[in-house]
Amino acid sequence: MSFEPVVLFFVLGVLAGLLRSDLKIPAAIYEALSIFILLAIGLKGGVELAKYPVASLIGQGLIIVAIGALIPLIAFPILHRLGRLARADAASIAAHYGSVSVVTFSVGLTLLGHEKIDYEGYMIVFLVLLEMPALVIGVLLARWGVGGVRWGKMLHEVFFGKSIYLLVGGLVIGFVAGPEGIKPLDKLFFDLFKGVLALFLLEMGLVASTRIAALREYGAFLAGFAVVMPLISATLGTVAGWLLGLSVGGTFLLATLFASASYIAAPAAMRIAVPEANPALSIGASLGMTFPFNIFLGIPIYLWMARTIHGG
Amino acid sequence: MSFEPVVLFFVLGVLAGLLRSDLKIPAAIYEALSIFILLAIGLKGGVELAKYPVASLIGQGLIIVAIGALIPLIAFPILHRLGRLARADAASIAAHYGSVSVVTFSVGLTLLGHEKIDYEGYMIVFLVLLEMPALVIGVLLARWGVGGVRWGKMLHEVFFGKSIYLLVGGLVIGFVAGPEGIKPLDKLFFDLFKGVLALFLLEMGLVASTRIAALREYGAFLAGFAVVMPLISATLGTVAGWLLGLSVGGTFLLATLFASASYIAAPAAMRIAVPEANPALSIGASLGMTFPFNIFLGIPIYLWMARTIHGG
Amino acid sequence: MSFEPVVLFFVLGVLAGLLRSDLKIPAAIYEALSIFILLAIGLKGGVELAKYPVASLIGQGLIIVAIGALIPLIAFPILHRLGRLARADAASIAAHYGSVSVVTFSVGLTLLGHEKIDYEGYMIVFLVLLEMPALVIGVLLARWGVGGVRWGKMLHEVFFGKSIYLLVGGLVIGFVAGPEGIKPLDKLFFDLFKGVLALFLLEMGLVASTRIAALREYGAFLAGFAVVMPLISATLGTVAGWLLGLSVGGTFLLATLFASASYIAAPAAMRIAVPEANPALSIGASLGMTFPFNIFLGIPIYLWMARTIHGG
Amino acid sequence: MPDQNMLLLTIVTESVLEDTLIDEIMALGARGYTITDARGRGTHGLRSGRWSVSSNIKIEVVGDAALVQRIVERLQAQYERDYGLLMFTCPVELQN
Amino acid sequence: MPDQNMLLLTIVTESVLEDTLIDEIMALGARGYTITDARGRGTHGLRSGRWSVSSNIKIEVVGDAALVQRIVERLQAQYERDYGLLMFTCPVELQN
Amino acid sequence: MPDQNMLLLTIVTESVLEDTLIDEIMALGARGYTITDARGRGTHGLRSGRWSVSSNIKIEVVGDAALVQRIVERLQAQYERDYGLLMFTCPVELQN
Ligand SMILES: Nc1ncnc2c1ncn2[C@@H]1O[C@H](COP(=O)(O)O)[C@@H](O)[C@H]1O
Ligand SMILES: Nc1ncnc2c1ncn2[C@@H]1O[C@H](COP(=O)(O)O)[C@@H](O)[C@H]1O
Ligand SMILES: Nc1ncnc2c1ncn2[C@@H]1O[C@H](COP(=O)(O)O)[C@@H](O)[C@H]1O
Ligand code: NA
Ligand code: NA
Ligand code: NA
Repeated sequence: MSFEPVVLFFVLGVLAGLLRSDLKIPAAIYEALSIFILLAIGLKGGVELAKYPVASLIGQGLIIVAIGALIPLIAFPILHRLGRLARADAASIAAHYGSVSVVTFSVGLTLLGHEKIDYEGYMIVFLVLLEMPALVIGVLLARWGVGGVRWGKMLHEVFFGKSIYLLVGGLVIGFVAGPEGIKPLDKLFFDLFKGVLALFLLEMGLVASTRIAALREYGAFLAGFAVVMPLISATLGTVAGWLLGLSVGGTFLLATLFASASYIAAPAAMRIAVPEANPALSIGASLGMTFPFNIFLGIPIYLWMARTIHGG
Repeated sequence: MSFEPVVLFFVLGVLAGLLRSDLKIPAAIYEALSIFILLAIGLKGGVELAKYPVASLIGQGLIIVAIGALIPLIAFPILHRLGRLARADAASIAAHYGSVSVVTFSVGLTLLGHEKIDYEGYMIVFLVLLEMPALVIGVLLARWGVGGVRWGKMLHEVFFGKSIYLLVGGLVIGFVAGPEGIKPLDKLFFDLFKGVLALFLLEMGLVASTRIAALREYGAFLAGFAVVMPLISATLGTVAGWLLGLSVGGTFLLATLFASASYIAAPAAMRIAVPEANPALSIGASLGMTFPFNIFLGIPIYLWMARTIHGG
Repeated sequence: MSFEPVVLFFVLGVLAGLLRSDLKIPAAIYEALSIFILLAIGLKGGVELAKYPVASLIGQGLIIVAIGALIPLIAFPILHRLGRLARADAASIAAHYGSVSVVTFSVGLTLLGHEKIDYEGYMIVFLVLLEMPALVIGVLLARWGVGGVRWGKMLHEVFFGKSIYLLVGGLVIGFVAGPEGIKPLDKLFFDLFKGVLALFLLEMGLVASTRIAALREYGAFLAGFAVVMPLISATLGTVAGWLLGLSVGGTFLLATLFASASYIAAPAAMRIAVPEANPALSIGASLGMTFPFNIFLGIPIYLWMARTIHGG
Repeated sequence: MPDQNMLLLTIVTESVLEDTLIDEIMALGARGYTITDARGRGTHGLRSGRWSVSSNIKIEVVGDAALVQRIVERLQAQYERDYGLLMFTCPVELQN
Repeated sequence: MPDQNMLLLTIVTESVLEDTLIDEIMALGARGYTITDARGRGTHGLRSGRWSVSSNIKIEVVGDAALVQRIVERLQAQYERDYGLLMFTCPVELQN
Repeated sequence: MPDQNMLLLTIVTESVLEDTLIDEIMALGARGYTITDARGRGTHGLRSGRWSVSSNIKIEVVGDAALVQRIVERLQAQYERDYGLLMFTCPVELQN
């Protein structure tokens, strides 16, 4: 099975937390690392996008967003009906799983690099597209029949939240500047990307270690959901990618995107838009369980799925 | 007209501020980025200086400093007489415009790189030399006839303020170490320079967005000054560079230096030395207006001016 | 005598402190730089370790740790009997000098690079091994006959303190990933190492400048100790390295390790384990005196010693 | 020494509310506020301050009793149910 | 406005004690605490806040007199001798 | 519990004054001080804390009434006119 050394930094972080090491990454550094990762991914996407006729991607993009929108709609009844979670909590968790994780996606990218597998460069554009709709759907689910969506505030939070703002901003700059114009920035944003990702995973591990306990509190159902849901979403992504004619690498990335759960954009947006939802539940599940599951087991499984469906 | 993608990061920052995105660059990161830029520029200057016979630069340096000293002396009466600003405010603003902006200069440098235009490497030394005198002149203008200059405190602030201290320190280290000795540091200080500049411009945009409103408050006169003054100074620089026999690149850099207004060294020094001046005025003008004017319109204009005077 | 430009950044920091410049490196950046350096050194050591049959190093490692353990046992009576320092203070200082300084070691490494001298890559493993035992011995010395070692807390502090945790963690990741697996991280952790070291030395200088005064307060004895002790330890290291058949570079690095005094791991561990010791004494001596002595004079001397004993 | 009896209202809450609460407080008539970053623990569990989702801020407002009461009532009504929130007051003497 | 008379205990001490003191405070029955990073000067000299060895924290605990007394006594007995430590109290009115 | 009645003087002002004010406060006889980084808004407008030019600090000094009065008077005379400055006091009980 494929293995990427960068995930060891996550383990280092989790162990530091569990062993109560005094290792701490200052909040300012966490912010800086996440700004770097979001901008770098956006720029990379923009540069790739500049290579393709944008119009030709609109159709595929719409289909992928539509399929992606199914994920929160599948997750919500599972959580609300089956899991008996309160409407707000179920909706907020559904939004987290419908949205995507830039770091999980980045680990997927490094695996492709490691295994020397090609992929459609414009997949990063879909990352940006997929981040938002689930958040809006989550708010709608939370307010269904209850009323009182503060649309203005919510949409502002979704579109101008730092996460999506930096991804889109990077995308536009990368697109406008093109591969040549962006070149002098390569040394910072592209060459250092994987090292910064390693440091970010270290911090994610530290944070996740405090979330694992929280998750335990909420019982087996949520933990089970946090493992099963990504597998469902990845299957959806694999089939969708294959039907859309993506390559093995592209199919794998789409499955990884669908399977990943947000823990940067979604928590901030949900805290404002659905404040009565308990953030410990959604972050415990997405960061404490799904994220490690994805980077250690999920990603190799999704690569196997992509290869299998392409008959490899 | 020449266009440098790195300035798009400034736009991204300004928009984030105006659209009230929650994007924030932590203060610690701002400090780190500015320390990096000041040190890197200083080192680069020192390495360049090591290539020239220092003695031969002293004459040119003195002339340039003397001409540069005219800028606050031109700016002050415009602000005080014409603009009817209080003596202290006029003096403080004059000091900001007489001093220079490392970031504006850096954007000028990247444009030369982009356009593959050579320049005299020792220009960076002039950057360092030009940063200080205007601050002293500003204090003198503020205290003229009023008395009570706390010289000790003021000169200390000017020379040991972090901005000039790091520039000079970097210059000396670069000079002592020389191109060979500095080589292992290249990967950090020179290769990453432009990427770090992009991040700094993002932050500058965020800060500038909060200053634009302040500027509006103080009316059309100051806004007009913030556009006209750099053009006057750039003209002075272009003619001076040409008379001194600088190349097109060198002339352009001198014009850019003269045209740029300080917003790192000057605000700190003026706050201590001329505390009765309102910092909202000087920073609003220099960062909210002149800085964006320079990087978007001024710099291309100054390059055109340098080319024109050299008959290109 | 050999000279390494990177130490000039330490001078720049000390002068900034003494001249009361307002230059400050934010605490968050200090933390980030130290995390980077510890991880990078650990990773480098792990990659090197992967090249050697680990079993063959165990014997040598044990001998070196045993000799290294002599250092605090030599230092303690000097401080307690001769210097009439309180038991706790003497024990704490002995622990600092028995442990090692990653930054001093790094300056030694850059000198070898500069002089193009080879060394046994696994020396970094000894750095990790040597960091801990002296801390335990220090606590034992402090509590000898007094009783009341809170072993649990102390050992936890020693092993899971961020410093040793990151070194060991980096070592394991580097070892598991191997040279190939670590490659994409090279651009961050190895290429930028020296530049980051320069920035860290700048900060160390700033901190040290505040310690020099403290040291003066405690008189000539401690200052003398801070210069003589490293020379004793380095002699021990030089002889040990030569007897163990290390190369000139390896012998030099061992001498440098022995001569260096900790100021990251030891202060934190001693503050918890021997709280009645005055940290101003140990940090004043190790950072205010021994560290600059080592990087400016000690390191060239130790290189000369290593060359001499190898008959070069 | 001047003798202006005022109250200091201290609010500890989630960082995510910073912009919103500032708007509320200024709209209710405060002449200023001071904010510091914080971390802590309360009925909503640990807030480690390690990432923005889990950070607190401390907002301090000096004002008269009427202003403080308006702010307290507004925050109780609007944010207490859903957000980590602690508010307490203490009489202070303004010195300038 | 509710009228719950409580004490605010402010503790300024060395950052290295953060985890230890939090455990003590919670074990003694506090329902919460708030921490901010600080620097300063006192009888133990300058604490510049420039690196972790030389940083302070400010811990604030709102509680009744009995809890505050338990915490104060414990910290006096256990940490006052060896560590930089300042503790003071001030009556506050809880507002939620 | 000891019963040492003291005042806590809180000063909120511009970061640029940190070194200067520390010198003043110690020269006036304070035995210590505690500083935290802050941001805020007052009569001098928004201080966002985003860069050093626009940052505040909060200085806290525990001392007797005479010391506090000396500091207040000095700061009023020397800095109030030109700098953002807020000062207020509150009686506290020293606990160690
Ligand atoms: N008893 C207390 N003493 C001091 N700070 C508290 C206390 N209770 C809560 N806090 C602070 O207020 C925040 C929100 O409180 P809560 O709503 O109880 O979770 C916590 O994260 C703490 O920072
Ligand atoms: N008089 C004081 N006013 C305000 N803070 C103080 C005072 N004395 C001490 N401190 C703070 O408490 C810390 C520890 O005090 P000490 O144990 O006296 O060194 C210092 O580093 C200061 O941050
Ligand atoms: N009413 C207030 N309540 C709390 N903090 C204030 C208040 N007024 C001013 N401040 C703080 O004191 C600083 C300086 O105040 P000023 O001189 O009024 O601009 C502001 O930036 C705020 O941080
Ligand atoms: Na998803
Ligand atoms: Na200028
Ligand atoms: Na040693």
